[in-house]
Amino acid sequence: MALKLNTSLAGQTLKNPLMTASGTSGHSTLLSNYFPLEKLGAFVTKGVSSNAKIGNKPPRICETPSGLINCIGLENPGIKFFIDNYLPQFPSETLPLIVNFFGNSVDTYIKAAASLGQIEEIFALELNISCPNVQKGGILFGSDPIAAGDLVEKCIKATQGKPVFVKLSPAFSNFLETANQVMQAGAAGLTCFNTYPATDIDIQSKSFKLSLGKGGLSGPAILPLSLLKLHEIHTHFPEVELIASGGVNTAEDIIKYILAGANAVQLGTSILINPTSPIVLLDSLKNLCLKMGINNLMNLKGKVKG
Amino acid sequence: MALKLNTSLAGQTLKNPLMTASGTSGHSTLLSNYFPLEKLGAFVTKGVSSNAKIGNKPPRICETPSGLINCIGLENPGIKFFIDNYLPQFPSETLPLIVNFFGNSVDTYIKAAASLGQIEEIFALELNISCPNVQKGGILFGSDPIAAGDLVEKCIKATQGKPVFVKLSPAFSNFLETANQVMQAGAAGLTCFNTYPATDIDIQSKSFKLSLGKGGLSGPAILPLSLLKLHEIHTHFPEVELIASGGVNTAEDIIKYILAGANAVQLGTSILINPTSPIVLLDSLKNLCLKMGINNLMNLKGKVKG
Amino acid sequence: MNKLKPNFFSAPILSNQKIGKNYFCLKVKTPQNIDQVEPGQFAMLRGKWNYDPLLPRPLSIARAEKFQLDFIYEVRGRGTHLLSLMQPPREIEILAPLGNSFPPPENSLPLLLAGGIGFPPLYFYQQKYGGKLLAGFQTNPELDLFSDKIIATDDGSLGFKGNVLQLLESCTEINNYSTIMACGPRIMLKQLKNRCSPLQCNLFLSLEEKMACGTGLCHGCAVKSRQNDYFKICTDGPIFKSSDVNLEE
Amino acid sequence: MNKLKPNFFSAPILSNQKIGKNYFCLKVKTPQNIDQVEPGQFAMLRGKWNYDPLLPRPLSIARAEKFQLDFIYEVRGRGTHLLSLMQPPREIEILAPLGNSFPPPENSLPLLLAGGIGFPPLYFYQQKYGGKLLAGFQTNPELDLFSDKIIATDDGSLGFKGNVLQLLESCTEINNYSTIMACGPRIMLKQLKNRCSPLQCNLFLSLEEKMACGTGLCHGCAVKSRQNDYFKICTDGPIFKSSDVNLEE
Ligand SMILES: Cc1cc2nc3c(=O)[nH]c(=O)nc-3n(C[C@H](O)[C@H](O)[C@H](O)COP(=O)(O)OP(=O)(O)OC[C@H]3O[C@@H](n4cnc5c(N)ncnc54)[C@H](O)[C@@H]3O)c2cc1C
Ligand SMILES: Cc1cc2nc3c(=O)[nH]c(=O)nc-3n(C[C@H](O)[C@H](O)[C@H](O)COP(=O)(O)OP(=O)(O)OC[C@H]3O[C@@H](n4cnc5c(N)ncnc54)[C@H](O)[C@@H]3O)c2cc1C
Ligand SMILES: Cc1cc2nc3c(=O)[nH]c(=O)nc-3n(C[C@H](O)[C@H](O)[C@H](O)COP(=O)(O)O)c2cc1C
Ligand SMILES: Cc1cc2nc3c(=O)[nH]c(=O)nc-3n(C[C@H](O)[C@H](O)[C@H](O)COP(=O)(O)O)c2cc1C
Ligand code: FES
Ligand code: FES
Repeated sequence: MALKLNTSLAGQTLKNPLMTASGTSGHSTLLSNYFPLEKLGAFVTKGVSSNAKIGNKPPRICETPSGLINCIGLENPGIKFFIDNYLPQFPSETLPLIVNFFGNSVDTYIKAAASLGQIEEIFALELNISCPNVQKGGILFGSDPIAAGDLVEKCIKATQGKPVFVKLSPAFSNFLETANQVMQAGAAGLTCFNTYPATDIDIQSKSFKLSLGKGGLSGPAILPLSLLKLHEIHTHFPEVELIASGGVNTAEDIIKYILAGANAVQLGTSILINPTSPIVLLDSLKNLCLKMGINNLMNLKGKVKG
Repeated sequence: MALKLNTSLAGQTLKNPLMTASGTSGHSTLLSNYFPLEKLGAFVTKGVSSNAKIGNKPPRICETPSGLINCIGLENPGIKFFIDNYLPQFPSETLPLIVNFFGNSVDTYIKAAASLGQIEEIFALELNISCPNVQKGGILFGSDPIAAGDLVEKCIKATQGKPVFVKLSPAFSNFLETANQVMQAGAAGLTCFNTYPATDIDIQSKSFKLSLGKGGLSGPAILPLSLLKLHEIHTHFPEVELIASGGVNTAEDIIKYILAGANAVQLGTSILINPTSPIVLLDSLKNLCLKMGINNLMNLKGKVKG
Repeated sequence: MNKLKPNFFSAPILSNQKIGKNYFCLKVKTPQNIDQVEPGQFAMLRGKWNYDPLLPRPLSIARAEKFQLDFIYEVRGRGTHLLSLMQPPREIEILAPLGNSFPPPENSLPLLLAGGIGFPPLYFYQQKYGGKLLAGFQTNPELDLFSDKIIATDDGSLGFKGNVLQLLESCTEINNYSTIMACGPRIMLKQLKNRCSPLQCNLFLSLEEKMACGTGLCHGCAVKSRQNDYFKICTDGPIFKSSDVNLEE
Repeated sequence: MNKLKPNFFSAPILSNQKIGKNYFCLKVKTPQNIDQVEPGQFAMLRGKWNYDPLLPRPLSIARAEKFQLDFIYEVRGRGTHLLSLMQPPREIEILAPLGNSFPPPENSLPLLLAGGIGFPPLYFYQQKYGGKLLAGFQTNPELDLFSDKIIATDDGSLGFKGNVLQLLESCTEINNYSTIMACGPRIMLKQLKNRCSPLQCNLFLSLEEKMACGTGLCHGCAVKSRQNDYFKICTDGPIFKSSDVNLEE
C-alpha cells in the first residue's frame, strides 16, 4: 500500500506536512537553490508589514546550547515590494504559499491583511501576534487574549475570506485563553509557537550578546517546551488545526508533534543549519514510516498515549 | 591583592556564591563522597514536606537536547525523618544549610515552615511555590501572585524569623508580580528559577517518555531563558537578593548570572553530570577572575551593560 | 568486602574496537588500581563533547584489572554512537565504580543468564568466579567471546533457536542451581522471576532504568520495592534479590 | 564570471593538521570540481556532532583545486575546538561556495592586508593571482606560510614590531597601489578605511559577522550600508567596496 503523507489545512490538501517557518527562508525563492520548493507541503514567508522595516543593529544572532537566539527585528521590504517583486517567483500552482505578516497597531495589521487578502496566489495568511502594540504603549498583542481575539477578527474581515492562521507566542502562560479567543474570532487554525524570550551575556565585554539586549530562542533546545504546550492546546481544543513550530530537526521530531496533535510541522532553525533539510527530512520521514508500519501519517494525529 | 569570592545573603556572608540546587544533591551528605561540602557557599537540600512522599512511578527522567526533564515527584522521607537522620550529618558550623520545602495546601506549607523554623542548624529556608494547591483544586501556588504572597507571609510568621527565600517558577508570565508580592510578604530573597514544564514522546511506543506525561526541564538549554528573566527581576527590583538557578555548567555561566544581578548561583543538573562539578567550577572561577582582572567577584553584580 | 569509593576521573582511551555486529569494547586507563571492582558494578561514562547529549551513560564493568577498565557496549542511540567514534588519545570522563555487585559464589557456582547486552557483568562474573553462562540474543551477535553452545538467538541465526529461558530448559536442569543471576530486558527478568518463584533458588537480578547521576543524588532510577516505596537502582542496586523488588509496576 | 552554485555536501576529511601556534589546516574532498571557486568566497562547516554547538561555522576558502578544498582556521571557541579534533575518515558537512569574491587583478597587482586569522582568503588570492601580502598578528603565529619580512607582530616576537598598517607605512608606498584588499578585525578595517579615504585607491574589505545560515535566509549577518539600510554580509558580501558600507554602527 502506498504511503500517504498528505495532510490538510483549511480545507486544502498539502502533499506533506512539512513547511518552512517564517523568517528562516526569506521572502523570496532563494531556497530553491537547494531543492525544488514544490517538494514542500507549503512555504511560509518571512514576516511582512505594510511599511518596510530595516531591522535591528547587529549583532542579531547568538548561539546557545542546542539553540539560537535572534533579534533580526522583522526586517522586510514592505508588502508592496514583496507583492511586486518576490511573490511572482513562487510556483503558487503547485506550492501553497502562506504569507506571515504583522503590524505595530491594530490599523497597520488590518492594512496588511487587506493588501494580502486580495492576492489570489496566496493560499493563507499567518498572523504573528508576538509584536508590540505601539498604540497601547508597547504591550504585546499576544499577551492579552481579548485584544488578540479582537485583532484577529478585524484582520479576518479585512482579508475577505482567506484562511488566517494565528501564530501564538509561547511566552504567555494564558496561551490557552488566547487560543480560545482567536479561534472564536474565526482563525483557521494556530501555529504553535514562535520563539522564547531569551538572552546571553558576553562576559569579556560585560554586555549582552545581542544588540537589542534580548531576542527569541529557537532550535532543538525548545522542542520539549513547545511540544508540551502544543499538546495542551490539542487536548483542550481537539478540533483545532495546529501547525507545529519549534525545534524540529529530524523525522522523529515531526512524528512527535503529529502524535501530540499537529496537522503540519514547520522547519525553522533546521533550514538555517542545512538548507536541504526539508528534503532530507522528507526522505527520512518516508523511511521511518515504512519501518514503523505507518501507511497514513495523519492517522497518528493526537494519538500519543497517556 | 587577594581574590574575593564571598557574597552575602540575608546578612550572612558566604565563602563563595556556589550552592547546590534543590533535588540534585539529595537530602543527606552523599555528595561529600566527592569533595568536602564546606567548599560550597551553601548547601540546599532536596525538597522536604511534613509527610513523606514516595515520588512518581518510573520513568522519571529523560534527556533532551542540552537538557533533562524530570518528574521525580518530590520524593522525600518527611521532615521528621530528615531532621532526625540527615540534618545531623551536615557540618552546619562551616556550611550554611538551606532547606527547601513545600506543601500541598497552605496548612501543610505552614506546618513544614514551623517544624524547620525551630532548627538552629538551618541557616535559611527555600520555599518552593511550584506546587499544586490541593485545596484550590490543584491550581499552582506559583501561578497566583496574591496567593503566593499570602502563603509566603504565613510561612514566614511560622518560621519565627528564619530567612525564607522563595523559589519562583519560570512558567508564569506574571513572575514579576509574584516576585513583588512575595518580597512584600517578607521574603529574604528569590531563587530564580525552578524548571520549565516540558515533555518528550517516544515515537516507537507512541507514549510520553515520562510516567507523568510531563516534567520539568533543566540544564544548559534553559540558561538563556532564566538569565533573561532573572535580569528582568533585577531591573525591576534592584535591591532584592537573587539566587540564580538554571543551566549553570561553567565558570562563565556563573559570571553571566552575577552580571545579570545574582548574589549567588546554584548548580543543579551540572552536579548530576559530574558530582565534583562544584569544586571544578570553583577552581575555574578563580582562574577566570584572575584572567579577567576581577578581584572582588560581587563587584560585578548587575553590571551588564545595555 | 572492601568496597572502593566512587571516583570521578578523566580516563585516556586505550582502545575502542568493534567486536561484534553492533558491539564495541572500550578499554580505558584508570588513575588508581581498581582490582577490587566486583562484577555487577557499573560506571557512568561521558565523552568530552559539549552539552548534547547531556547525560553520562551507565555501562557495566566488563573487566577490571590493575589500572584498566573494560566495557562492552552496544550502539543503540546517540550517546553510544558518539562513544563508538572516540579513539585514543582522547579521554573519557568516568565515574566509577558505582552500585553493588553480584555476590561471590559460596558453596556452588551459579547459573548466569544474559539477555542481549545484559551479558557484560555476567561475563565478568564468569571470568572472575566461574559459573554456567547462557546468553540470548535477537540475532547472531558475531561476538568472539562465547561458545555457540551457550547461545540462543530469536531468529536461530546462531546456536539454539529461541530465547535464553527456552535454551535453559532445553540444556540444563534449573533445579541444579541454588543461585541464579540474570541481566537483560525487563520482560526476560519478569519471566525468569515467575519461573523461579516456586523454586528454592536465590535469584539475583541486575536492573536498568534511565539514570542521570548514577550516584543516588537525583532519585531518577526508581524501582518499586516489595514494601511499595522506591529503591534507587543506582545505589540500592543495580543488583537486587528478586523477592525484594516489584517488577510489575 | 561563471559562479558556482552553493552546494550542501558531506565531505570526507583528507587531513586536519596543526600548522602553527593555534592554527590548523583542514583539507576535504568535494563531490564536484571546484576549480571555479574564487578567493574571498567562504563555506559553512559543521562536524557531524549533535546539537551543541548548533550552528555551522563560516570559514574562508584558502585553496580550491579540482576536488579538494582547504581551510585554515584558528581555534577560538567550542566549534573550532571540536573541528580540530575531527580526523579522517570522519566527514564534515559543508555548504560551499558562498558569497562574492575579491575582484581579479586588472592592470596592476593589488596590495593585500591581513589581520590575524584574516589571511586565508588573501593568501588564496596571492597564490592564485599574485599581489603584495602583508600580515599582522598579535604574536608569532609559528606558521610556515610566509616570509618573516611580510609579518608584523604586536609583541615583536616575529618580523616588524607593530600592527600591519604600521608595517605598511614602514616598508612600502601605499600610493603605489590602485587596489587594496583587506581582511581582519573590524578595528583594523576602520583604520584602513580612514587611511585610504583621501587616496584614489579602490579598497575592498572582507567583513565578518555572526552567521547562522551563510545563505541569505536568516538576515542575521547585517552591516549598515551607505544608504542606511542593511546588507547581508553572507550574500551581498563578504567582500564590499569600502565606500559602500558604514563601519561606524
Ligand atoms: C546499570 C546499567 C548498566 C548497563 N550496562 C550496559 C552495558 O554494559 N553495555 C551496554 O551496551 N549497555 C548497558 N546499559 C544500557 C546503556 O546505558 C544504554 O544502552 C545507553 O545509555 C543508551 O544510550 P544511547 O545514547 O546510545 O541511547 P539513547 O538514544 O539515549 O536511547 C536508546 C535507548 O537507551 C536507553 N537509555 C538512554 N539513556 C539511558 C540511561 N542514561 N540509562 C539507561 N538507559 C538509557 C533508552 O531508554 C533508549 O531505549 C546499562 C544500563 C544500566 C542502567
Ligand atoms: C565570512 C567569514 C569568513 C571567515 N573565515 C575564517 C577563516 O578562514 N579562518 C578562521 O579561523 N576564521 C574565520 N572566520 C571566523 C570564524 O567563523 C570564527 O572564528 C568561528 O566561527 C568561531 O567559532 P568557535 O565555535 O570556535 O567560537 P565561539 O566559541 O562560538 O566564539 C568565539 C568567537 O568566534 C565568533 N563567532 C562564533 N560563531 C561565529 C559565526 N557563526 N560567525 C562569525 N563569527 C562567529 C564569536 O563572535 C566569538 O568571538 C570567518 C568568519 C566569517 C564570517
Ligand atoms: C532568524 C529567525 C527569524 C525569524 N523571523 C520570524 C518572523 O519574521 N515571523 C515569525 O512569525 N517568526 C519568525 N521566526 C520564528 C520561526 O518562524 C519559528 O517559529 C521559530 O524559530 C521556532 O522554530 P525552530 O525551532 O524550528 O526554528 C524567526 C526565527 C528565526 C530563527
Ligand atoms: C532531578 C531533579 C530534581 C529536582 N528536585 C527539586 C526539588 O525537590 N525542589 C526544587 O525546588 N527544585 C527541584 N529541582 C530544580 C532544581 O533545583 C533547579 O532549580 C533546576 O534544575 C534548574 O537548575 P539546573 O539547570 O542547574 O539543573 C530539581 C531538578 C532536578 C533536575
Ligand atoms: S541515577 Fe540518579 S539517583 Fe540513580
Ligand atoms: S548568515 Fe543568514 S543571512 Fe547571512
